Amino acid sequence: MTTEKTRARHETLDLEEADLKSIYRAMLVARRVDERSWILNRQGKAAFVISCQGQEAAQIGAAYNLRPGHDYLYPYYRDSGMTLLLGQTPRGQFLSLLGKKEDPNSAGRQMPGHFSSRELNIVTSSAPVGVQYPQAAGTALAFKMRGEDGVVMACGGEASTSGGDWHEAMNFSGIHDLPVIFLVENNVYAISVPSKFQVAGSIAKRAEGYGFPGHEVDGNDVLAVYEAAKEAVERARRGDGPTLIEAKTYRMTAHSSDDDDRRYREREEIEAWRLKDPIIRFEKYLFENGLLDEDEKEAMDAEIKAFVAEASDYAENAPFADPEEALDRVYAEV
Amino acid sequence: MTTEKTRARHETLDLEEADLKSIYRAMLVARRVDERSWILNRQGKAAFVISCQGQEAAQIGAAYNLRPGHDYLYPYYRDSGMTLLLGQTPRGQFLSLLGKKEDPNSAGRQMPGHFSSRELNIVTSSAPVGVQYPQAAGTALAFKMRGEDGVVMACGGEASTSGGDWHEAMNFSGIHDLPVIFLVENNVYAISVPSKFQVAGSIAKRAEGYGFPGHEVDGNDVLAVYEAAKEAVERARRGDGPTLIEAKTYRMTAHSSDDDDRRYREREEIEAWRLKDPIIRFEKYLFENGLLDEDEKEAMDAEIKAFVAEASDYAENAPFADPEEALDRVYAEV
Amino acid sequence: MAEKNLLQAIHDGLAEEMRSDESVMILGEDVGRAGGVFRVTQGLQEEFGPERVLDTPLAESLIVGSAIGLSVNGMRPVAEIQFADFIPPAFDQIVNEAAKFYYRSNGAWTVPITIRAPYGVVPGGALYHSQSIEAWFCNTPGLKVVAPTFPADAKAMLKSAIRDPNPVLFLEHKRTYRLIKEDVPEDGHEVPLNKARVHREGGDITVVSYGLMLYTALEVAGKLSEELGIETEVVEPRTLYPMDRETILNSVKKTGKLLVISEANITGSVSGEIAAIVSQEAFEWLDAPVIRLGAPDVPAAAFAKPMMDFFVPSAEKIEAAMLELARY
Amino acid sequence: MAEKNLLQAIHDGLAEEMRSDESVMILGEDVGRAGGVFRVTQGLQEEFGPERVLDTPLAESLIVGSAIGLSVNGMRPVAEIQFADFIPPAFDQIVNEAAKFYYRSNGAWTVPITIRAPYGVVPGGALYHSQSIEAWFCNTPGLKVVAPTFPADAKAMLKSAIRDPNPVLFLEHKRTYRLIKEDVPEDGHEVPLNKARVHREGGDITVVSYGLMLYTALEVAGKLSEELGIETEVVEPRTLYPMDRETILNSVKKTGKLLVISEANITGSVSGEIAAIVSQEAFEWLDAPVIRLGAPDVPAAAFAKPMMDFFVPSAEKIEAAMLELARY
Ligand SMILES: Cc1ncc(C[n+]2csc(CCOP(=O)(O)OP(=O)(O)O)c2C)c(N)n1
Ligand SMILES: Cc1ncc(C[n+]2csc(CCOP(=O)(O)OP(=O)(O)O)c2C)c(N)n1
Ligand SMILES: [Mg+2]
Ligand SMILES: [Mg+2]
Repeated sequence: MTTEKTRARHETLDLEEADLKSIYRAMLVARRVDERSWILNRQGKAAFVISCQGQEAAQIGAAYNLRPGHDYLYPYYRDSGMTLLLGQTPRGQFLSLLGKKEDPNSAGRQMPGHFSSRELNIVTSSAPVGVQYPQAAGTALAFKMRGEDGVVMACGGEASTSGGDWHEAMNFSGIHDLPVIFLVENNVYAISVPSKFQVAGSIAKRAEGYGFPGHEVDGNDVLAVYEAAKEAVERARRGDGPTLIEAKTYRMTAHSSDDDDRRYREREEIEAWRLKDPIIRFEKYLFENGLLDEDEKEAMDAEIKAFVAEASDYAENAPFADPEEALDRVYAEV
Repeated sequence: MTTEKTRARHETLDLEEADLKSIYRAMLVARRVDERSWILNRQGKAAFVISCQGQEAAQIGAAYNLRPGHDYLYPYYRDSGMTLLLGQTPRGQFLSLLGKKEDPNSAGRQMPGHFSSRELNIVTSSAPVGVQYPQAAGTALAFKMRGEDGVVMACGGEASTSGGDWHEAMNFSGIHDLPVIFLVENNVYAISVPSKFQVAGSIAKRAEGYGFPGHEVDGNDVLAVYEAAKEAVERARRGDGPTLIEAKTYRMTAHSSDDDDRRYREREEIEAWRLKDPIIRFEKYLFENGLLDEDEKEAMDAEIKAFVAEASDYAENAPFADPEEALDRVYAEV
Repeated sequence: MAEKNLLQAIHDGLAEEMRSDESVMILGEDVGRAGGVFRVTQGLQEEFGPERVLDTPLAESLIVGSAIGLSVNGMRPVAEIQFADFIPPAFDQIVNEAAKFYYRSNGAWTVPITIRAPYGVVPGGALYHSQSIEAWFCNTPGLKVVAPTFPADAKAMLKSAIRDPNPVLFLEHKRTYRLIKEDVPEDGHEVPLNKARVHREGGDITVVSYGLMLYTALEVAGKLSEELGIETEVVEPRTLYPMDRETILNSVKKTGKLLVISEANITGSVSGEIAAIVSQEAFEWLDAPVIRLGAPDVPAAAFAKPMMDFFVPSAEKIEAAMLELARY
Repeated sequence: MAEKNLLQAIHDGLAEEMRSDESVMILGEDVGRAGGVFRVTQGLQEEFGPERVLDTPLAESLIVGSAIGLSVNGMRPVAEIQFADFIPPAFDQIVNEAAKFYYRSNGAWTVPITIRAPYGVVPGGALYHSQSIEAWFCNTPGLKVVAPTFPADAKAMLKSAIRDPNPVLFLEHKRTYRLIKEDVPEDGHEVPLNKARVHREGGDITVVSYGLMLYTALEVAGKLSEELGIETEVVEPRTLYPMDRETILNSVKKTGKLLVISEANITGSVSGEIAAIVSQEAFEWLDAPVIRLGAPDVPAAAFAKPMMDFFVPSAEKIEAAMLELARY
């Protein structure tokens, strides 16, 4: 399908119709899984939810450039959109949400949102904010040492740049031109703390001080993020070094199900951002370019909702690990 | 004394002849104390020397803007030039070098170069590189909270910017426009590691990413450093926030008396830098502007050497603390 | 005197100190408008303003480092670490810096800071919101580590901590924040940072414990007394470092038997130190092995409730150990 | 078989592992051209190139963090921390990250890294080049902490550490680097990371020690045997966490008396754990209090020699303690 006008944005990015649908679908899956998680929380079944809502464009736009199982991903706790795109399943997500034995991330040991997949090169993540960055730099260095073309993507919120680890990794990656992409999903808040008390100056601009490019992109525009990440991934694969991407977005939910955001932000602000919902925005783009219509969308959504519900049911019925399994796998065997 | 030409540099900086002499004298004192320390080391009397040689201009040029006992200084281990300028004495320095009981920094507990003076607001320093920066930011915040016009200067080598503490402090200082000056004395080496493996991009340029000014100055030009620091101190006192100064200089000695730098740097490189010795350079400026002549210089140097020798002798003859004093002052009394 | 839970008592302690001393301030993540993730600092920013109750960036080394810097320039900062599990980035500033300023400057520089950190297992907290981290800090001369359990003690010891010229790490077991209420004096009441507390006298066995485990121990002690007439002396160190050895030793010299219980991973825990002190200093009085109970040596409590419950020493296990000791 | 000191033995262990396994690499400050501040890595950059022997920026969290990242992508990094005193910035990456990868991923991710760190008092080292930091790490399941003393053990255990799929903290007492030489096997020789070593058999008392103190203990043990016929069994844990309790317990069950000596600040040291294990597991065999000897509870050794010497447990103090125990 082509339009008569000047080339559409996705065309200049070499994205086919199938790509666009995959991207859209991935965003929708992430959203529906997330929404379902909140329902389970309200039903008293899920003790803790941490959300990707509002950040789907930043996540999918960036991760769509990765080769699952070849490149490495260091996600942070909101990156379910990414990990689902790369091959984790809604079922796995719900198993993790409910802490069941089959939880692919940790067998019920970790909180939800602490992703891990050895097969997909999604490195086990944890709660301490920022620790992933030096690790990601190391992983990138291994690729470089072996002359391989793998790249590493390391993600975090804007507050993950406040700790020393981020800086140490930026510096090291700059020194050795490592194939790593730092993706900062700046969603304005760190729990209650607004970014003006979190970040001096500009995150994106800091890259220059380390001798590599930094881009600030509209994080709610999936194509803009895709474009920036594409350039960054290609640059890294070529061996030209790291890139920092600051995707400006917004946290549409409270920090987590434990948080009450009425203490620190106005409802109007949230409402204003709801209008910029990245999924609605991309939908609009697809509609406008004749790549999706209302029927198709409904059908896709219905299908997604159905299998999300199924995945959730599966997880609800799945067993917990035996209590004594808490003792296992402390040390790998020599 | 005036020159007929366009105004001399020091005049545009509002420096009087007396200032220039004080600055020159301070540089020379620092150098002579340092040289004497190496002699004591070679004589087997001083176990450990860590040197300021080559960095006198950076140190004196910057610290000449401080008000001793009012402003706070967080020096690093090479900053004997600064601490001497602010009021520590050569005698104190040698007492510290030899670990004697009268050592004003620590009564023989710490290595030489770990300065401390409660009266002079020189905050006790230690060996772990970089820890001073968040502390300095906190001290600056206290001034700001009380609406006082004190400023804080925090110093380190270029490698002190590689650890997370530097970054955390830069960010925090930028957020709150704190009255702090970060002085990085970039002397090309961190022990054996050259700055190209230590620093990606540019230290000075990084300030922009935190939203405040960063200046790269010729660290061997005492007037250039003075000028940058003057601006920074005034800015801080006005309440306009932090400044980063990167003084490009060179470590003229080995890292310390424990180090053999022939393992990792060429003699030619050192020789080339010897020609740029900051003291000789400033001497030349003073000569050229008719502010100092050979006789005066000789006299000053002789006088300095004499009291440095005296200070050193005093320290040699001073007693150690009793062994059991190692047990004292672990906790302050409630 | 009003009834307060631990959380309220700590809140009140902070508020009172801030009212009576202008140099007292709070800094940490989300301590401001949000009032802390546990609501300990709720309302304080409204009362004292955004500088004295300061939301910091997410940077624990900065939080403690800047607290040190504030303290050497006239302030008495109370730094909050959101969860004790996140204290490691501040480790250097605590053990190498704050704890050593006084000694290394031969007494010239004091560092009157308090570092509050909620620790311990809580449902849903999992590996990184559950750790008992006290052992990391109980080998550091120059630092005081306190871990009060009951609301009134906590408030009084917080005041002592804030007024103390030394750096104090103030640990709060988060699962006990709302567990009980007790009378908490309004003002003035201070508890020194060098005195253990005997909760219950008894001549048969001594139990030393703190935090959530102390509650369980007291419960079981009551039960054993009632049902079997076994009288347990329950001692709470309150300050973990430097510890009041005297009170513990005196108790063991009386009972001849010691059980130490904490929620930390057992090997390398503070319980080991207590056992070591007793087996060196009270050996002649011991009638039985010194027994320790703690969490198993696995990284931390799991998210899934069954595994989490398995991790925490249960009342049953504690009762069994007390019985074993009593009957030894 | 050649005679080597500790420093050479560690150097050789590194070189051999790098030769036999391409994925083994070294990273740290000044490990390259300078060959390390103690010269442990001398010549290795020449042999293996600047990537496999990598000079890092001065950033310990980065050193360990990037080692973790290297290890999950096929490498076996040996990270050097220049002095153990500077390990705190890496504390988070070690205890919260490296040690927990395997458990938290339910066995999916291993972290085969070795972290070398020279510790212990050395003349002129003062507060920040002297600390015995082992206790910080001996409460962390998932991590192994080893501290071999003799050259042959060190080489063999370094090889085991590098080949181990778990993160291993490898501690080297810097004052023993050149203290003695002994025969060190060329290749192949491995010492497992879970076995203590009995240096000297004896039926009168047991001494457990490691590092510099072990040398002193062995010396005094020899002297007491010769002069007074007192026979000391000297046990070196070699691995401090998780520790080989069996060997220690067996010895104490034989002698009935235990002295634990280390150079760490005594309160909260690993010695406490050893004493606790013994007083729980071997109580019935004990004929005397378990005695600990260590440095006093002051921040660290001072720069001035007299104060430094006072800090380190002396041969006289050790002899006195051994005699006290033997005569108990
Ligand atoms: C080292 C550390 N300190 C504190 C916390 C508690 N905490 C969890 S998330 C969070 C805010 C993170 O904000 P940001 O990085 O912007 O990510 P967002 O949640 O906004 O996506 C904080 C303070 C933590 N997990 N780790
Ligand atoms: C945290 C920490 N890591 C390592 C060291 C060991 N060390 C002491 S000085 C130094 C190099 C510092 O270089 P730089 O900051 O450039 O200062 P310079 O000595 O060149 O003036 C190193 C690695 C230390 N003191 N602290
Ligand atoms: Mg955020
Ligand atoms: Mg340098």
